[in-house]
Amino acid sequence: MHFPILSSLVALPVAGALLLLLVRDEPENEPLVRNIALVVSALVFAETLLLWSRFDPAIADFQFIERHAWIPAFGISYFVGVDGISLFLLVLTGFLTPLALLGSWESVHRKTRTFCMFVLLLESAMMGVFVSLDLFLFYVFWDAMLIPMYFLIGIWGYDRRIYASIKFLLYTMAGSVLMLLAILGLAYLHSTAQGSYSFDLLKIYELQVPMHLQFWFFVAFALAFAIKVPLFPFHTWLPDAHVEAPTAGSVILAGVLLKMGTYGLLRFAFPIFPDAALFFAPYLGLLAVVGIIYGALVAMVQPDMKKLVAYSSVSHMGFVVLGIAAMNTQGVEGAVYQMLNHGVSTGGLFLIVGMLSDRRHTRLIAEFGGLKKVMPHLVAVFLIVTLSSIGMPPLNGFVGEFLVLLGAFEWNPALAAAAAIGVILSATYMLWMFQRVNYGPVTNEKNATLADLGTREWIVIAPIVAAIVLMGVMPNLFLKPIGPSVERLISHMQQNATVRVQAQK
Amino acid sequence: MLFYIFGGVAILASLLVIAQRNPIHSVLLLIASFGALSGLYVLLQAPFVAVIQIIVYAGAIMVLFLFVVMLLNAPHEETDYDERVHPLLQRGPMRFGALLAVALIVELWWTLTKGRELGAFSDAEVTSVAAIGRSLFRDYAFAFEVTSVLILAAMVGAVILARRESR
Amino acid sequence: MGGLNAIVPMACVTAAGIAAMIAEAFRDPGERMPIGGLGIVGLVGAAIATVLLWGHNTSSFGVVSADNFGLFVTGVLVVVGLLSIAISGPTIDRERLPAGEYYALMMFALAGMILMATATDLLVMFLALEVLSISVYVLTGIRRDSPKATEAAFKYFLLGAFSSAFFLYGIALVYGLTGSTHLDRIGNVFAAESMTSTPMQLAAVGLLTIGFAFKVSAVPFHMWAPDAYEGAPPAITGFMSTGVKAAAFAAFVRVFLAAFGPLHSQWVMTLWAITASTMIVGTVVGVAQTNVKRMLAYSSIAHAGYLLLALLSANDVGKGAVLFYLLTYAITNLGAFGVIGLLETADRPNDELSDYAGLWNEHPWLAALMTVFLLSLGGFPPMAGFIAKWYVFTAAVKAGYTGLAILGVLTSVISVFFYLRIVVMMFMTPAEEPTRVPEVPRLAGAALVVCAILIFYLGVLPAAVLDWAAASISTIF
Amino acid sequence: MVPVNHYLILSAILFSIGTAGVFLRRNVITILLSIEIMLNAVNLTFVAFGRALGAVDGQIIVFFVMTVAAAEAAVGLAIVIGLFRHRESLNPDSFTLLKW
Amino acid sequence: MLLLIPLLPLVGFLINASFGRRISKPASGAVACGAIGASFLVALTAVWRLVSMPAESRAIVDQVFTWITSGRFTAAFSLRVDPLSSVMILVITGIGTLIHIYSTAYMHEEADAEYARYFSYLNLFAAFMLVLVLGSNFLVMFVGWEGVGLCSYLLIGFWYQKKTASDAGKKAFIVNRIGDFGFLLGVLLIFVRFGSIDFQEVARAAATLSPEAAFGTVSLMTLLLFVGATGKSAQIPLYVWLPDAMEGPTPVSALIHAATMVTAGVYMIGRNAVLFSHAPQTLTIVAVIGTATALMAGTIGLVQNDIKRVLAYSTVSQLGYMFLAMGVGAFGAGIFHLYTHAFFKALLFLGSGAVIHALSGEQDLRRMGGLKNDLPITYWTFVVGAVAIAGVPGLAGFFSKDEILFRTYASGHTVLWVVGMLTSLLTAIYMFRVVFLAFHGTSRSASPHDAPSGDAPSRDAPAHPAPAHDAPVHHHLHDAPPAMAFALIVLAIGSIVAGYAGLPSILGGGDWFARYLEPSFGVLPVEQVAEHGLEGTLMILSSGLAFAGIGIAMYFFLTNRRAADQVAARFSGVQRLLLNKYYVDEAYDATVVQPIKIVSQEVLWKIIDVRVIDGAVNGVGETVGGFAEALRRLQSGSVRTYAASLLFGVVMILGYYLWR
Repeated sequence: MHFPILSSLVALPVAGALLLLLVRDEPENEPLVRNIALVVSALVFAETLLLWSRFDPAIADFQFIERHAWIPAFGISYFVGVDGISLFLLVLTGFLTPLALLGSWESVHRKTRTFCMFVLLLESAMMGVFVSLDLFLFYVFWDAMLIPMYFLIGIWGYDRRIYASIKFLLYTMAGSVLMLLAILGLAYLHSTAQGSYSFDLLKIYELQVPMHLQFWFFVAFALAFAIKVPLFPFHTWLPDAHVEAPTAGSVILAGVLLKMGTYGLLRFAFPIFPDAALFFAPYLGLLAVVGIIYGALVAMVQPDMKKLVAYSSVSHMGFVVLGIAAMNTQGVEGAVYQMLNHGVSTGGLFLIVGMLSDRRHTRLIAEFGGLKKVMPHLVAVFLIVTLSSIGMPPLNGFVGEFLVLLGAFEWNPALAAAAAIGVILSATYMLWMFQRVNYGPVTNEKNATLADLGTREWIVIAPIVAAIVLMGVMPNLFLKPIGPSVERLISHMQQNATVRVQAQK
Repeated sequence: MLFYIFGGVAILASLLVIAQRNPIHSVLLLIASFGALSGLYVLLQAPFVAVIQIIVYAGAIMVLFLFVVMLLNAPHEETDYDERVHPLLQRGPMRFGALLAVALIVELWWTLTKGRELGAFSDAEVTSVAAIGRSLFRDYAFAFEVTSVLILAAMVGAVILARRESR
Repeated sequence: MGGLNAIVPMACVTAAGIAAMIAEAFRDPGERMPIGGLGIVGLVGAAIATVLLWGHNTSSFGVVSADNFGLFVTGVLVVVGLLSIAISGPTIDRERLPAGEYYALMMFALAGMILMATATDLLVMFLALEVLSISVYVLTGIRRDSPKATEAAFKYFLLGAFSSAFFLYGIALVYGLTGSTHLDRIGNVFAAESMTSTPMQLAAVGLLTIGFAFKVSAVPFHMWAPDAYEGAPPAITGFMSTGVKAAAFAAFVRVFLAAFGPLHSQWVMTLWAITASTMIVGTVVGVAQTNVKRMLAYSSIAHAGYLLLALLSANDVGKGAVLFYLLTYAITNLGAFGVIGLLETADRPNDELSDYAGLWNEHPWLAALMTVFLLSLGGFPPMAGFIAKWYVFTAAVKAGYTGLAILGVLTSVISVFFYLRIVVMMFMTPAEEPTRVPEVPRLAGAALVVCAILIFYLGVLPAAVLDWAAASISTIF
Repeated sequence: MVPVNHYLILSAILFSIGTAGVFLRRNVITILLSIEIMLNAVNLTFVAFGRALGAVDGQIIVFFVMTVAAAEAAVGLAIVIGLFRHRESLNPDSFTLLKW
Repeated sequence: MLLLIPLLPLVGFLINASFGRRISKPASGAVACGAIGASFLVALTAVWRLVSMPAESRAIVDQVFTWITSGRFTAAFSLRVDPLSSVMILVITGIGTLIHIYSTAYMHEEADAEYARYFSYLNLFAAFMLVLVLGSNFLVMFVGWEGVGLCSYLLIGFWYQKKTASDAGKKAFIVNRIGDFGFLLGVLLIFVRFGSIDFQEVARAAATLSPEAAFGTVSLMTLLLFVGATGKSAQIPLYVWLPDAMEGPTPVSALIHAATMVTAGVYMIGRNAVLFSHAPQTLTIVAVIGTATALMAGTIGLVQNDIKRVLAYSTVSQLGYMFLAMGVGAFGAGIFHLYTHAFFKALLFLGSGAVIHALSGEQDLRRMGGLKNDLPITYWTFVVGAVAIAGVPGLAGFFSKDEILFRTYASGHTVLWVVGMLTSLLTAIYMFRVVFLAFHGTSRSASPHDAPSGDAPSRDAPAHPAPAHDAPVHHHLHDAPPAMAFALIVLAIGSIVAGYAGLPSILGGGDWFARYLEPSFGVLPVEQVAEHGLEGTLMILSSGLAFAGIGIAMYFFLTNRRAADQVAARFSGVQRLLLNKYYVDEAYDATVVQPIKIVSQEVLWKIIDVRVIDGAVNGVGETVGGFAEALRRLQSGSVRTYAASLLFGVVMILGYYLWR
């Protein structure tokens, strides 16, 4: 019995949160609290790296599996494992959480202990979502994750935080409850077919779901995930949540939470309901493309930096969904890779916007201008992150986008071509924003005296830049482990779909 | 024949009970309808029930009512009640409520007539008080005990609620 | 007749009630006497008896059967009793209520509940119903100097009596049809002639449905609930919203799934409609409430809807779900009302939504506990409420009530909205004037913490209790 | 000999009259009386059925019902007294502190 | 080994980027020049190895590492030198080095940090440009392709505090992106069609096909690639960014917007000669667009008053020539012109830079004049450049341009040939207009404000503190400092001799250049034109045109300016049209940019997003709330209504039972 690394990934943050309970919540304890939280999250990150190093990229199947009976009466078990698709999402989570904590070092001073606790709990829930291979377990984490996020937005957010937080929670929950019913339906199907309930993903994979049920269940799943992604037109909670959330919230929200939607599509919705998936894939792809262009266009005219980045997320996540809908090697690998890219670069963008709003307490583009003269370093970093976000080779964004487009083109050239327009538009809105914020003369004298990046901020942003470059130059480092699992997924789809997957490997 | 007389009296009295504005009259009329009922019980060969109907009901419970009415020197029901309290309290909706009652009568009537036919009485022998007592303390002993708890609770409750403010 | 074993739990509780009365009689004014302790003793006795009786399936007088189903509910009721006593302390001291009568009535009510849960005879069931109802009417109005309380008691009483008349009429018809009030015989007779269901049968079923539906505050028989819950002292509200529900549902299940089982196809449609409207009205109207107790009243209506859904499913899962749901709901709701009770002060109830503003700063622990309870009511993992709801919906899906299941999950989303309104108040809204929160008595605080722990336990490791519930339903059906 | 149904229908009518009284009258006491009417109607049903079945159970049940009625009456009247104390009125519509 | 060529400038970039603000100007300048110089030497050795190989197998491949692998798709980061790319890397590193050296003096007024930043960008550009030409597959090329776009964005917007500058940079980048959109799709299509993105494999696969008679897949992919080329190489319709790009420092204009980057499109077509030659339709389109661009830009160049803009339009026009060459299948000729053009256009830009430098930022021709005596070196080198571009026999421009025109005629595109001839006449005219206006006549800068309106005001870089307007600016006139002079002279020599590399056989040469390139263009041979007679006549004709153009320019702009003004007055409409560059920018703005902005702002965001979609979401909530309020009212508080509702329930249930 090897060391239960996945469980520890889930448990460690909770332990950290409980540890924080022991610290009295007083201002003088703030540094202590922060450091504890930071150390814990850093440990988690280290553990994810360890996981990566121990992960065998040649194996397509799940690794580090742990399985314990939980509610045996209903075939529910604590069943976790990781494969190439989820591996890097874990690493990403571990990577972003400490940065998010550090990023809100200056901005959060009320109830710091509770803040750190919620961040840690959130991390644990996210880890749980990515490792669980039991539908019930997955749903538990999926829903549990809402609560800390809700509090993060609602307590430490900006003016309209209450509206935004409730909207976030209700909207996502409304989507996911239907998924819960679909899950129950699957378990019931299993009980009728095999004689016993089971929420075990691997068993559910083998289940032959009748056509008409497949369609309904797929819709339920897809709705939950589409809201999370968010896929056009279910995206309107995102701008509100992003704008109102504190920096840490935005970073984690954009960096990890959105990935849960696409991850869910990839792990659950598509392989469990292959036929329905293939039937709906074109529509998903269409929505994705609409989202890509629409999000970009709307982002272009946003006066608020965070809102702009939020809509850009709608656009970027569109690429991910498109790649998944293509359901061929390049598309899916690109999608998975694009998840990571978006996590890193958008997380970076939110961190930078956070730094700016820490200094100026506003995020309105019009308030800024000419920052390059005042804080060259920050602007340089800003530029790199921007370029990564607009998919400039050889930075990370390009690799993902290209693979997605490649896969999509093999699948449906028209959609791919339309999606490629997003490449133009992303450059337009990002550079326009970049220019308005950083170029030109310093018009607002409030900006004339801003400090450049401090040490802490360097520590926050340097890893992001490093990751951007690394992922751009050596994508194979990541694609190699991803590959086999993706191949397995696609072959699974091909075998179980009565309709043939049109895209070959 | 007697049945229709008693029945008519009972119905009439009950109708008058709920037609009265003065509670005292209502109480007295109710006692009258109870009398009619006990008559019916006699017709049904249930003398024991008939008796306690008079003693317990008319004698005890109704007196309690009378007592309370006197205690509160029961005001006539105020006719100038506020119609603006709530739309649902104005006459129209209340008439609708009355319609409901009528509907209930119709439904029950339908139910009981369309029910399987138990027209004729089984001519079992007259049930004696002794039989009742036996059955009551053998088969229904536990229920009987439960009523004791019931009375106890009611007593305590009545005392708490009705006693004068100790403060 | 099987001896008296089956009634031991009820007897313990009754004895405790009587003891409380006597103690009160001997209490000279001003002396503080741990009368609640007597109740606890009695309940512990009942608990022990329950454990000992577990699995023996004994019955007494042929009308009380201590089968596992009844015993499980008895267990739930014991928990309800203990928690209620624990959270009653503050109210009694603050309102200077007559502790003896208070506890005595609570014990009598519990006795009635236990009896109702274990009775197998309609007449006894009716008597038990009256015992618990009358005690609860009085408890509702026990704050005589409060007009609201008296009004609440009045409404509750009036409608209660009204509905019990219907209930009784139903019993009469059943008696007329079957010549008996005993469930087994009723069941046999109906089973014999289930093919030809006469209108009278249906009317009987309908009238009994009404009686139960009123007690579990199902739409359209729910209107008393918000008023009664708002007027009663919080501890009592918690007590009746959980205890009465538990007892009533136990009887409901017994009568409808055992005796009226043969008529299932007849009553299913009405229950379907009642369930749907209950879930909808409970949640939707709850959204508009500004008084926390009232809000929770509507939430309890909604929960009655979920319980009805489980009952309606009428499969093994559903029956287990009823029991498990009753347990979790009891713990959670009592916890919530416990917090509400702690927030009351002598001069004002502090039960308006706005009174909760900034509670987090005044009293972080209370706020945290309240959040746990509310989220559990809302059905968030990893708390008991989620498992309970999941169990119910599993049953519904299995029974094929997909429409109701969808309705259920959507309404539970809506309900989350008003639970969160309280959370928003506590955590995200600064208090305009600091609400000075009275000190938390040790017992009550401990009880709340225990509730929270239980909630998490049932939410994370429900397997044991689930199996227990599943096992206990197998004994009667 | 009058058939049972007649008794049953009579009781049904009485029962309905009671129900009507509950929400038609605007005097609390009268409302309580209406409930008594309902209970009595049920009693009549019980006795009639008992007679029809030739068993004593019906009468015994009536006995219990009377007990219940007494208990209810006691508590109900106590509550009424309490009400009257608070507001010098017996009009149910004047007790609407709790609503909505 | 090949990796060193782009790597060295990259290292230079990293050094200057990270330590730039701490080291002195000479240091950072030295680092930058050293980096590019070293890479030039490496390139020389590489090319030496190449030419020492047998002609048919001339290629050095350097497989660095596998970049992306995904299923059957794999993209190696591998570099490849063959005759074609060897020419390019020599041009890039060689001319690049010169311009670096030139810049050390030109940018001297900048602050240390800015100075370092400038050179870091310049190095980065060189690195990306080298990757572009060395890349052995489309993806690596695309890396360079995008990278140079980025650098040009950064360098155009180098003086970021000037709105016009940063605007121009943004415009350049976005317009390029539009091109890249086509390029990317082309690459995707190629992969889907041929299953590979390696130039060699694609060429091999394409070679097996027969040229498409109708417009087919190959035509489509080549056309998409060409869209990319139009963006990068400023052809119709995407040429608009290049003139604005003149906001950047002049050496940048010389390096990026004259010598190297803008020719990437031409290079790309040459790189895929096989593919294109299988798509005759596309080739025709290329040729037509090239010619049209050449003519249009030439006409605009005639009237521009900003010296750099004239050069910019001339660049566009010359690029048009190159595409014409590509379009008629004369790939060798096109690349040849690319190579010669690099010399004289860089020379011209640097010369104009020297002038601007001397006039401390003045760029308006109408404020120059009579600089001949003050700036001899600049003057003479500039004249050399002008003569070369005008196509006077014996200089670089003559050979390459002549080759192109001849091939055009030979390939039967007579119309295109006529237009080409006309354009070469225009070229001579506008170039010498510049020469005469700037260097001859009398200084007109003393009275700056009588300048005829209609043209953009003079652009003075903030780096030059003294505004150009305060007259007289001629007091501190000084000729190009040594570093600049060196670059000018070397380039001038280059402009004279470079052409002889491709001396046509008719003049006793042997088309060495074209023959050397042949293997890179794969299958189709440079067809030998039999009768030298035709070629000769055309030569004489075109050189005649060149002299004619110079003459016209001399008449109008040297001997009697009145005539010029009269003509301008006569055709004032035409002149305004040309001055405003056919209003293309305005048209784009009105038809594309503004609509998108307005629609996004007013419709998509304010209406669809906020009202419709979000409105629906909130509407659900409000609906529930409304129902809540309504139902709540039923709870009247009166026990009688409660009883009624209870009874209602009873009646309903019983009624249901009886009814069914």
